[in-house]
Amino acid sequence: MKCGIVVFPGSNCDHDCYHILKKVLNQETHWLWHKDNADLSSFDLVVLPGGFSYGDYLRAGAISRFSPVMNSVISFAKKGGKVLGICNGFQILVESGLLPGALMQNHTRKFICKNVYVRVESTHTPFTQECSDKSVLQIPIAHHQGSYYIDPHSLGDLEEKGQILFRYCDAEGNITDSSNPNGSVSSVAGLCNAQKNVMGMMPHPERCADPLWPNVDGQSIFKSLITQS
Amino acid sequence: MDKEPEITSQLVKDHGLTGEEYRRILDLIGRQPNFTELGIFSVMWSEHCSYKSSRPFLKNLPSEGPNVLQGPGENAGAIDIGDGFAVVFKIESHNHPSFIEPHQGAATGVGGIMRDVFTMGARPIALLDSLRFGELDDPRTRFLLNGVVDGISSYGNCTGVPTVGGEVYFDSCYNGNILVNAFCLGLAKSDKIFLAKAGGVGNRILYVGSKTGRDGIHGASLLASSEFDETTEEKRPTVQVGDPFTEKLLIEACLELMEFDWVVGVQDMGAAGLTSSSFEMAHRSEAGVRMDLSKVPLREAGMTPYEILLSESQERMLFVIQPGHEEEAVAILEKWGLDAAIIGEVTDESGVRIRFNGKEVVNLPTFPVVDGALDLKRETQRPEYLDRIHQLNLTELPHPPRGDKALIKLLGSPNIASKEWVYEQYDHMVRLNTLVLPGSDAAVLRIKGTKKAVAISVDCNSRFCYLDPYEGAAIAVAECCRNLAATGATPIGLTNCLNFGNPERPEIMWQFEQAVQGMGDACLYFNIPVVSGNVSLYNETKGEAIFPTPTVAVVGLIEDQTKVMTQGFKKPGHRIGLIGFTMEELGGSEYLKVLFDKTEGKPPVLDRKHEKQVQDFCLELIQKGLIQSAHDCSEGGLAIAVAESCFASPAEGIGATLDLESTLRGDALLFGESQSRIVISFPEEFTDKIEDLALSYPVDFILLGKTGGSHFTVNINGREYIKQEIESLKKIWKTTLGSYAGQTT
Amino acid sequence: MLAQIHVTFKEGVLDPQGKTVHHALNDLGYDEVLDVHIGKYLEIKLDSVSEEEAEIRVREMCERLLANTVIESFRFKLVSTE
Amino acid sequence: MLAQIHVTFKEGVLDPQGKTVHHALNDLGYDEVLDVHIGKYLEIKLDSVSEEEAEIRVREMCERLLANTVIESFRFKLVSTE
Ligand SMILES: Nc1ncnc2c1ncn2[C@@H]1O[C@H](COP(=O)(O)OP(=O)(O)O)[C@@H](O)[C@H]1O
Ligand SMILES: [Mg+2]
Repeated sequence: MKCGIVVFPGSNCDHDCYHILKKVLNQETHWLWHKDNADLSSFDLVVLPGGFSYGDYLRAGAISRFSPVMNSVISFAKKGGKVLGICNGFQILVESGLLPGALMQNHTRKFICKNVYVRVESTHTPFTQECSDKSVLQIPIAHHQGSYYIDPHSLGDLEEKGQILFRYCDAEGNITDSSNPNGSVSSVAGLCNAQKNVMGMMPHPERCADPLWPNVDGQSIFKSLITQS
Repeated sequence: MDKEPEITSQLVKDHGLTGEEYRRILDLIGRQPNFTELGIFSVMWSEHCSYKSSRPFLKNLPSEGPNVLQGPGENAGAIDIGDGFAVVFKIESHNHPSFIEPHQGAATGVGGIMRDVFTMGARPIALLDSLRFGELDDPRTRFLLNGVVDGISSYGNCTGVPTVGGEVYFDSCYNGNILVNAFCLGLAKSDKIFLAKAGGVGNRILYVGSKTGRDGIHGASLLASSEFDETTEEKRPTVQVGDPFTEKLLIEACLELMEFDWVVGVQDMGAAGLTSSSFEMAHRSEAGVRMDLSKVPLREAGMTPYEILLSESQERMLFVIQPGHEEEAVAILEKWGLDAAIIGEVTDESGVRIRFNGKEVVNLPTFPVVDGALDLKRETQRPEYLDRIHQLNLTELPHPPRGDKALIKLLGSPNIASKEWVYEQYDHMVRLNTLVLPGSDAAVLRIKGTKKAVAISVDCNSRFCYLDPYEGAAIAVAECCRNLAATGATPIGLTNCLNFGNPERPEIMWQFEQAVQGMGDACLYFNIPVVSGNVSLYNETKGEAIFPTPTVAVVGLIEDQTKVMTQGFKKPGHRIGLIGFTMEELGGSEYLKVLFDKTEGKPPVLDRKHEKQVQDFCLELIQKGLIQSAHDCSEGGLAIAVAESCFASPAEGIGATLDLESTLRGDALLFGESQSRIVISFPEEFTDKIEDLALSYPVDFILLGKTGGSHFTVNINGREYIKQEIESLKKIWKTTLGSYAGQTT
Repeated sequence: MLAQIHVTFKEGVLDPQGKTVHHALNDLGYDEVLDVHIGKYLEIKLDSVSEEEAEIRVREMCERLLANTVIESFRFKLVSTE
Repeated sequence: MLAQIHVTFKEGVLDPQGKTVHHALNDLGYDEVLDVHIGKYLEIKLDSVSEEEAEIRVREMCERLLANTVIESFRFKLVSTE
């Protein structure tokens, strides 16, 4: 699989994604600089990594979505190319309109970094096909603006079309208020577009994919993508 | 431009210079300084920049070792860890700014210490913070706690450097003077450490980073060099606002620049900004420097040379590069969206000459400015309070038959309660190195590309230091190393931040002298070089000084990153044992404070030889794979250590039953803070091996009991002393800090 | 010319910050506080442009960058700085 | 009664957010943008209180909680909601 990782000014999980894709999973991996209007047609996957692009100033993702590289990413996505946005990458995807809704400040008003559980809500996507349905993954979150918002009507739409991929849950897979760390609507932790080739999620699968740690739950997402190409 | 003020004795005084110091300036430069030059002397001769009170004492700290690449004197210390890598680290205070504006004060503290590290060519990979606040019911404490943690969180997280550990204490002695000490560790190639050098004639001086504004003029230097009083409010505009996004770009751009061999030297602009960076670089290289301030990127119109030179605007660096590479350098900086300008060059004169708008505004030799301040021979005198507080009569202390209440109270004391509320606000995982997350004795980070890992712990029990600064400082070193040993690491280097009161008071200088001596002696004994450090004096409000707080951070090395130990019990049915020896020591303990509101007695005895054996023994057990958990006993003693191991188990809480035989008072046995003790757990079948090994050292080792069940039970000499449900204990321990911080009033 | 821009949450979008500040004010004894909303206030200094043009340009800036119209609405005023 | 409060950085204090948005607007082609400052805008709904009292109370709220007077200044206006 040929992967590209976009580097925005202020990206800081770019190296972590690179490490997992290249060093742990042995995939061909390239950097994509935000100022370049690159030709992405030869890529199988483009990753928008986590971090604080443009310092998260104004709103997380608001400025980065105008980077020249985003034009390439948008046309790549329109042609069916697979795009994975993690944390800040997810924020950029919603700001650019590739994914619906918005990400707001956590209802705790604090940055939260900890391990959480998410339940796999759909396995019929290239990002989750290696996961088992309704399985529970333990994945860390680290964000300040991760509270997913969408109006009730559009939420119904997402559910209907199977676009919600992950929901925050407890260790047993129950969706409860106390297992929702940031106040996201309907506990949504990750979703994809209607075409199922663009996915955004707040938890960091790259932080639980290196076998040096006991938890490698994040690998199932990357492996779903690898299996496919 | 306005006419510069005339130099009067009042103006000299307003610049914090004594008459004697001013006369010395006249002597050294042979003429009257102009206004701008007076400003330069004022910041460079301030306590903060010149170390004039502390330097004579610091000479006694051991700083050498076979692996030391850079000791004190540069921006940070550096130690070779093999495989071609070096760790670069330092701790620094930002106490005064954080008291005035906690969010920005703490944030810029983090920014400053990171710059000290990447200035040396090292990529910052870990931050830790040592925080001290006043008592909980002081009205400002909650506000300061929230602000400081928020500031560290916003700055550290945004720059993508994980904050992996630290400490938080509360005591009324910090009501008027909180402490915010920030530590940063970076990783560099051991043969590519950059120093603050100007190098040869003709080299260009390159200004990098944010534009210069009027913020923080006389900020760090003056703020940190005088006591707080009613006029502190007026000093407010000196607080700077940090821009972590620019800092992140600065890290990437600087590290990219430093790949080139035409980069000669680098110096960050910290306290005293452009002044200290230019004078110090010139002085270290015995070179001259010429600069033109008209070339400095400015944020505000109408700034004077005085303001430009003394500004403490954040996120700025000075590079020295070989001529001919100006365009290359500027192109790299522009790629990262940073301001850059060539503002001067290195000359063969022996001074710094600065022009502004075509006129020379400064012409000073470097020695008087950088090294001219006379070391002050401050008087020292043993404080009288010591005799009074040393008298702790344990027989007068009530001695309850059960320990449940004390245990619950201690777990709910914010000094002991979980610091999760704090470290959950920090990204402690970014960069994929954090093998041991916050919440254990020391943070552990793997070194990518090697089999190694480094462990870091920051510590100081200032109550002990108040009772006996010599012993207290030695204990800080010992405890830090013990924290490392509990994770499987061997200490390789130390950095310290010496937080004390007003040095003009002989009692404070005595505390200082004793603490430095205690720290130095301990470092000598444990063979740990002190490679960097920082002094923060005048932590005093209206004559009330803080407890002496010589914070130490020790860095350790783990050869095999798969052999890392954590403090949580792993399984029910494991044996629990105690390495070390418990004495009847309640002096200065959290127990005494929380239950009887006393800070009295003598600190526990530190037997260095025994300490070393305990640590070596623990390390060997980890190496040999004989144990499953290790946790050192610190605040709250044995009971708290075991309880914490219960809480930290992967199963969200495993119980424990201890069966103790002892002639000590129950409270001293369980809550006393005897040094050199580590609680371990292990599979039953290793018991004999461990006992045999203990005998061979020899080191004290006893079996305490077993893990398992849903309760924490302690029997002393066959009688039940404590029995409590783990779940409810854990809840108190986990929620105390957050619910305090979350209240509004 | 100065554009004074207010960006606030749309009706129906939860404003967590406003809610927290509301609670905090009540806790501090300001019982008269019935509701709090928190938004952004931006001041943009513009080079000599006509008011008509500024009107168009600032609206565009808001729509494209300054507000996220999924959750926020904006209003602005142009003030002459002469 | 409605209190409309503006909280902005004091003169001379660095406004990193404003600076970054300024650059972004220029990059998007809004060359006429000379400067950007970003602050907070708060609307506080108050229970029936006299204007004089509200004036005192709101000032106090700003000083105690809403503005960080070390680096920020504030101004407010009271608007009748009847
Ligand atoms: N300010 C802080 N920032 C990050 N982590 C912290 C902070 N304070 C405490 N911790 C973490 O909480 C744990 C317990 O701290 P502490 O009780 O001081 O440990 P010890 O007594 O072993 O030195 C440690 O892992 C420490 O790193
Ligand atoms: Mg410990």
